Amino acid sequence: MPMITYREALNQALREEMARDERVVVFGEDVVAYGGAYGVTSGLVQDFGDKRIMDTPIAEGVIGGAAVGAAMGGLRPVAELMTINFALLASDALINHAAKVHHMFGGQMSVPLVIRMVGGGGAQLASTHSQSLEAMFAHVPGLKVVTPATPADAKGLLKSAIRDDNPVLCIEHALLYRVRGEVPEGDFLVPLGKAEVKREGKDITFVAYSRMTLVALEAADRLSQEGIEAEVVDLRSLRPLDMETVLASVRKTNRAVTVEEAWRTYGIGAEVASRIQEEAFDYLDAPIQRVAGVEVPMPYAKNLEQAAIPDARRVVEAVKKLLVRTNV
Amino acid sequence: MPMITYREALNQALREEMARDERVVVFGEDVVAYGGAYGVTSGLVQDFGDKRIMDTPIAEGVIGGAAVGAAMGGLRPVAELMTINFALLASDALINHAAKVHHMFGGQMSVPLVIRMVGGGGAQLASTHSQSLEAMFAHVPGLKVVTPATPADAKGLLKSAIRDDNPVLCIEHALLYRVRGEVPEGDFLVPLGKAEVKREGKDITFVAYSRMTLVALEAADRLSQEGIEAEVVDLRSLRPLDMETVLASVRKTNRAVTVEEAWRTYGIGAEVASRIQEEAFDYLDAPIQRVAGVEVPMPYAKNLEQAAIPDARRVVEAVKKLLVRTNV
Amino acid sequence: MGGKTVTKVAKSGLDKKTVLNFLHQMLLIRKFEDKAGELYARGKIAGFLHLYNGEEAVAVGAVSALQEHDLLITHYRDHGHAIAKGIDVKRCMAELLGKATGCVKGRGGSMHFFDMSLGMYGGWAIVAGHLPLAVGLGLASNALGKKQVTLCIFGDGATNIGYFHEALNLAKLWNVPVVFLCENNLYGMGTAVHRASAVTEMVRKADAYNIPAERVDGMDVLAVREATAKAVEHARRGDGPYFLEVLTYRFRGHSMADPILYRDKSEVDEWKQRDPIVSFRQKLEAEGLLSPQELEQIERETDELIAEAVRFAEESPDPPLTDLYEDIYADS
Amino acid sequence: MGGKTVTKVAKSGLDKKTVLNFLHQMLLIRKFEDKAGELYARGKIAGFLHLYNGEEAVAVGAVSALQEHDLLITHYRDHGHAIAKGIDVKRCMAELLGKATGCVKGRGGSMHFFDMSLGMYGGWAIVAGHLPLAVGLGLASNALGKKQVTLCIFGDGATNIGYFHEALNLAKLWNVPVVFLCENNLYGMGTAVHRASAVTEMVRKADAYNIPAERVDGMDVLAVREATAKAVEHARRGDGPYFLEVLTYRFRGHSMADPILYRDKSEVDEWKQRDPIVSFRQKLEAEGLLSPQELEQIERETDELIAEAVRFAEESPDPPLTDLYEDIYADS
Ligand SMILES: Cc1ncc(C[n+]2csc(CCOP(=O)(O)OP(=O)(O)O)c2C)c(N)n1
Ligand SMILES: Cc1ncc(C[n+]2csc(CCOP(=O)(O)OP(=O)(O)O)c2C)c(N)n1
Ligand SMILES: [Mg+2]
Ligand SMILES: [Mg+2]
Repeated sequence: MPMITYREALNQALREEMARDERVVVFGEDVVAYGGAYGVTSGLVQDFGDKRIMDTPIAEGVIGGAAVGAAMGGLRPVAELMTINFALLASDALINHAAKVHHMFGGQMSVPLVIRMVGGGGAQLASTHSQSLEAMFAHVPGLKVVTPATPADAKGLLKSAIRDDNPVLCIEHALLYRVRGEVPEGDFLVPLGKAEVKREGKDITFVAYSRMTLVALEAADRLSQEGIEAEVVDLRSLRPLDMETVLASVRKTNRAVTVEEAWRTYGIGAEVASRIQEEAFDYLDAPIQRVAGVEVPMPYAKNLEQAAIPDARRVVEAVKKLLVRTNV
Repeated sequence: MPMITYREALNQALREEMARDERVVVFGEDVVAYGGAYGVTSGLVQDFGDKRIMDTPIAEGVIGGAAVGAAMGGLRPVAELMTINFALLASDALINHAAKVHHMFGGQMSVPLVIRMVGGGGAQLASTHSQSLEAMFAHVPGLKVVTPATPADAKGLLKSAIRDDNPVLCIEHALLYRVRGEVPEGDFLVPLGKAEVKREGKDITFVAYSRMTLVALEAADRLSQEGIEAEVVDLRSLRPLDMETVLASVRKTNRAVTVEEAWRTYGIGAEVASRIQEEAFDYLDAPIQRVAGVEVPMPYAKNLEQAAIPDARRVVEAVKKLLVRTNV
Repeated sequence: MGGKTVTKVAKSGLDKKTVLNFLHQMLLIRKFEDKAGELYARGKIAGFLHLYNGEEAVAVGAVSALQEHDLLITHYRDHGHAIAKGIDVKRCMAELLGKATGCVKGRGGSMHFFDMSLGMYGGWAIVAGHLPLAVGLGLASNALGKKQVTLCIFGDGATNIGYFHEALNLAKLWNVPVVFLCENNLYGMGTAVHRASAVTEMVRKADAYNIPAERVDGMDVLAVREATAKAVEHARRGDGPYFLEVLTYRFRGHSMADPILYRDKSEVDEWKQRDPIVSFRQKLEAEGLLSPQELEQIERETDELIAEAVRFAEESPDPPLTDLYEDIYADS
Repeated sequence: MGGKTVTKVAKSGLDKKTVLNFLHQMLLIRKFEDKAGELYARGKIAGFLHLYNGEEAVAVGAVSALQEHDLLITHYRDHGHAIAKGIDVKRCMAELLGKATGCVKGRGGSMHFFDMSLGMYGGWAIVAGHLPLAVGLGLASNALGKKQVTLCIFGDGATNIGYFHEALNLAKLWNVPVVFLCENNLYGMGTAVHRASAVTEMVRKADAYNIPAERVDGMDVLAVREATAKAVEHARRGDGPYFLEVLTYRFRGHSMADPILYRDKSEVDEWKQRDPIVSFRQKLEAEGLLSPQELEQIERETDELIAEAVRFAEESPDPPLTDLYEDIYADS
């Protein structure tokens, strides 16, 4: 299988879906000549022309709303909002419009659209450009939210998102664009709403998504050297949320740690932990721990930023704390 | 103590704080002659004049941003956004601006501002006008969020919010405006970030906020007739979140049910349940249950809407399910 | 906008059937609104109810200029638009009563009338939130070569929110076939235009986007029809968006909850003198196009349609509770 | 905007000290930017770095028209504005290096320079997000009787987002003392103005809010100063907001990450012919206001300031990790 970057995988997904279905169009700020702020749409204009990929002004509200309208009109738009931080400016379009159409109008119409954006921190972009706001959108019925962690998932999830008849937010991670991985060629799809066990283990379950999946894997490797085998579940989709895979793992390991870059309070891990204790209470040997971002507007300085974002060391510490309690 | 409505209590709070501090100004859509969509600001212009209370165009983005700027300029603005559904249009102003100023600028400046809005459903306003989006804002460090359930708390929390040096969102509930209760006259303050035990009990803890506090109280009354005594904790503030009061209760009752009008997934109850199991794991006799809104864009039809919003019956059912399990 | 409506029917080039149908539709809308207000007062309708009385000439005149496959997208004050676009008053009334037979199965209520098959693309309740959607619809029309014009209706209040600005700018850049029609009824809720808008002539706002614009007397159905036809033609030709400011007035409150403390009764009375239905009827009579018998027939037909609508709505079932779990997502 | 700068120093009414200080400031900014770019390339500065080369006359000319207690609020391309408003280059450079001695303690970086005591109310990184804040600052000035003018600077790209529209409209309605200054440098990131904006003369946009407006040559520090002074006076008098479109050009990429594929080198070279620093220096020389010795002194002083700033920044400590838990909330 070819080794390509996460960025290339996304580009490939767009390219393949645009070739497959004429109704797929791409628009956003500087997506044409610039290729998008992170280069994901680079080269598309050469192959598909400027009727299929279009620049917009800096105006996230109308980008979001136009995606809804375009979908209502029969297209399958893929809009880029640059970053999730700016997606707040499109939150009304997504939450009050995209998420409502299908149900509110009696099931008559659906809005097949994808909104792509980068989330997360780690590039020293400071507090308004480093947020992980996915929980806000994943809270909303009517939306789907995916958060690929690997190049293969990036391709497979984005392709599935484009083919899905619902509004799907594809939240990419700034620090993953250069990560390489094996990516199947051609029509490779990853279903929306299916978590994946990225590493098997018997002693403890890590539940992570996006870049934190890699951090959890790194922590698992370290623990393995001490004889502790962690299972790593990558949620991949935050909505729909695949608790079956998570629960199956926890029923086996009897312990869980959630790992997320977002702020802890009212974050993703809270839902996962609640569901685990609701549905696997008797399997739990210890409380579920959450490793999450420090609750601070992300500072610019490197030392501060690195201390604010979870790393493998913090995951290992959480495990140790938990194992002391239950003497594995 | 005088019995007044929740609406009057809020009006009183505004009036008292405007009289106490000249820097307090009020603005929003139709707050002057109309008195606000829900009548909360009614009569203020007569007493304070049109330099202290001002109408704005329908433009939530600039309302939110102007509040931040006014606070930076030395005022203590209280802006009304009409409803939390429209607050999405101000979410960038609140999350990317208000919440960041103090930390990001090195602690040099604070932004004492209050954003008032109504949340919740139950008035048949359909899906874009009935949401409970508080979790989105409560997720954000730098913001404070209060959700009064009673007239007294409405007055006391709003007054404290106005005196607080941070951005505070005051989320009121449409169905509470006419509810009456005893409200202390004069300088009555309820501290931000303090939950309150609204009813004592030994068998189970209900954790609720806003109108669901009343629903939990009703459920507690019903259960009491069957000899089950529920303790009702009203969070009052969602951020800061007072887990001490919740945990003290759960350590006593060993069981908890969270009650919220918001959608379940990634909602308020998830955080509360996670924290309980993290910090009182060994006290729990049964998994924490969550009673929450059905995950649907709120329908207009009365029968559907009523079935979508938690009521006392559903709370009682959750308790029964839980008690069966643990044989109280 | 002068005091009296001046457009002559004879000069409009429209045939008698068409103009009598205008009267029929305007009356039907008026009666629908009056009945809805009555049912609201009797507790049969809940939520927000924003009536269209006084503005009927706008919906009827503008929608008449569309072709059947053209699209209409509008704000929450949508009854008149939906009826003009062809949604049966039965299904409209059933929607208001929250019934399973409503045009959106009782899920949307007053603010969300919708019928995909008729090109009535909603009733949207976030002020100006649908303007960006109109741009997207226009994009789709261009991309798919449909030559489908979108008529996008909103109020004066909607012109002050960011969406308006972003949508008009992008509409012009993308050259989409969208007619933006601003119903300037002088108030947004209780706020008079001059208190919400630094520029009180809506038409001037279009200049900031190089979009051609026109101001029209919204109490004159023929004037609205004519201006919209011109705008629609412009859009269909591929010349891009067009902006219409239609001067009108709502005779009733913003919603049923509105105590109307912000405007004088005399102002309301003055505008009622220019009632678009009365004046059009008089004009038809003056030009010999409407006999007493014809008028009576239109009155009777519209009365019957409304009575039937109420009956239908009242007899219809509530939506099933399973609706809470269906259609949250479309199956792919 | 003609080809050559025409404003004569002699006619400006400014004394020699003032105009020499303009040159000093512009040079200081240019050297700061060049050094920052160099340190970025060497990995000492991270994140986004948006340099101001070519636009120096705007910051220096405009800020010079403010009184000390007036406020400045600006976008993320803020180094020039911050330096002009008086933040010491040492604290600016330390901020870029993420040090505890930075103007915001290393928490904000390049896009968030701020000093409350100097009236430099930030660097804001959400495009146009600070325009509403300026309206709020203006409201506070009016309400507290401060006669404090807020100068609000933003780019051409910022004029297409809803915030722009909402802020200008409200600014006019509330009659706030705000000068909106649009740095039209012909691009927003890689998008040329005509591809993002249906109207390419920014100045025309102000018409839609009845705000007086003027277009200024942004390569001419005196022209900027003069126009801003007039605008500030207008605002301070109580006549409300004013809009300035300042035509300028950024010599470097949007940020350090920009490969600049969207414009021709010849275009850049043409604009570099009009370098605001070179042209102002030549003008001073031509009018006999700048001797070779004086120029050399200014060059030396600014070189030293930058060298000192780098030294200071490099020697400063990192912020303490406790910063992650402090100042999240203000104590009430
Ligand atoms: C974004 C948003 N803000 C506020 C409201 C509440 N609201 C509903 S209608 C309305 C007034 C709209 O006025 P206008 O656009 O002139 O339409 P009209 O009611 O006059 O037909 C307001 C403020 C809303 N629905 N959406
Ligand atoms: C709301 C928002 N959308 C997108 C961005 C990303 N972005 C940062 S700067 C910029 C271009 C701004 O151009 P302009 O306003 O002309 O300022 P200039 O860079 O030319 O000085 C963009 C798109 C952002 N910061 N905020
Ligand atoms: Mg109106
Ligand atoms: Mg620019």
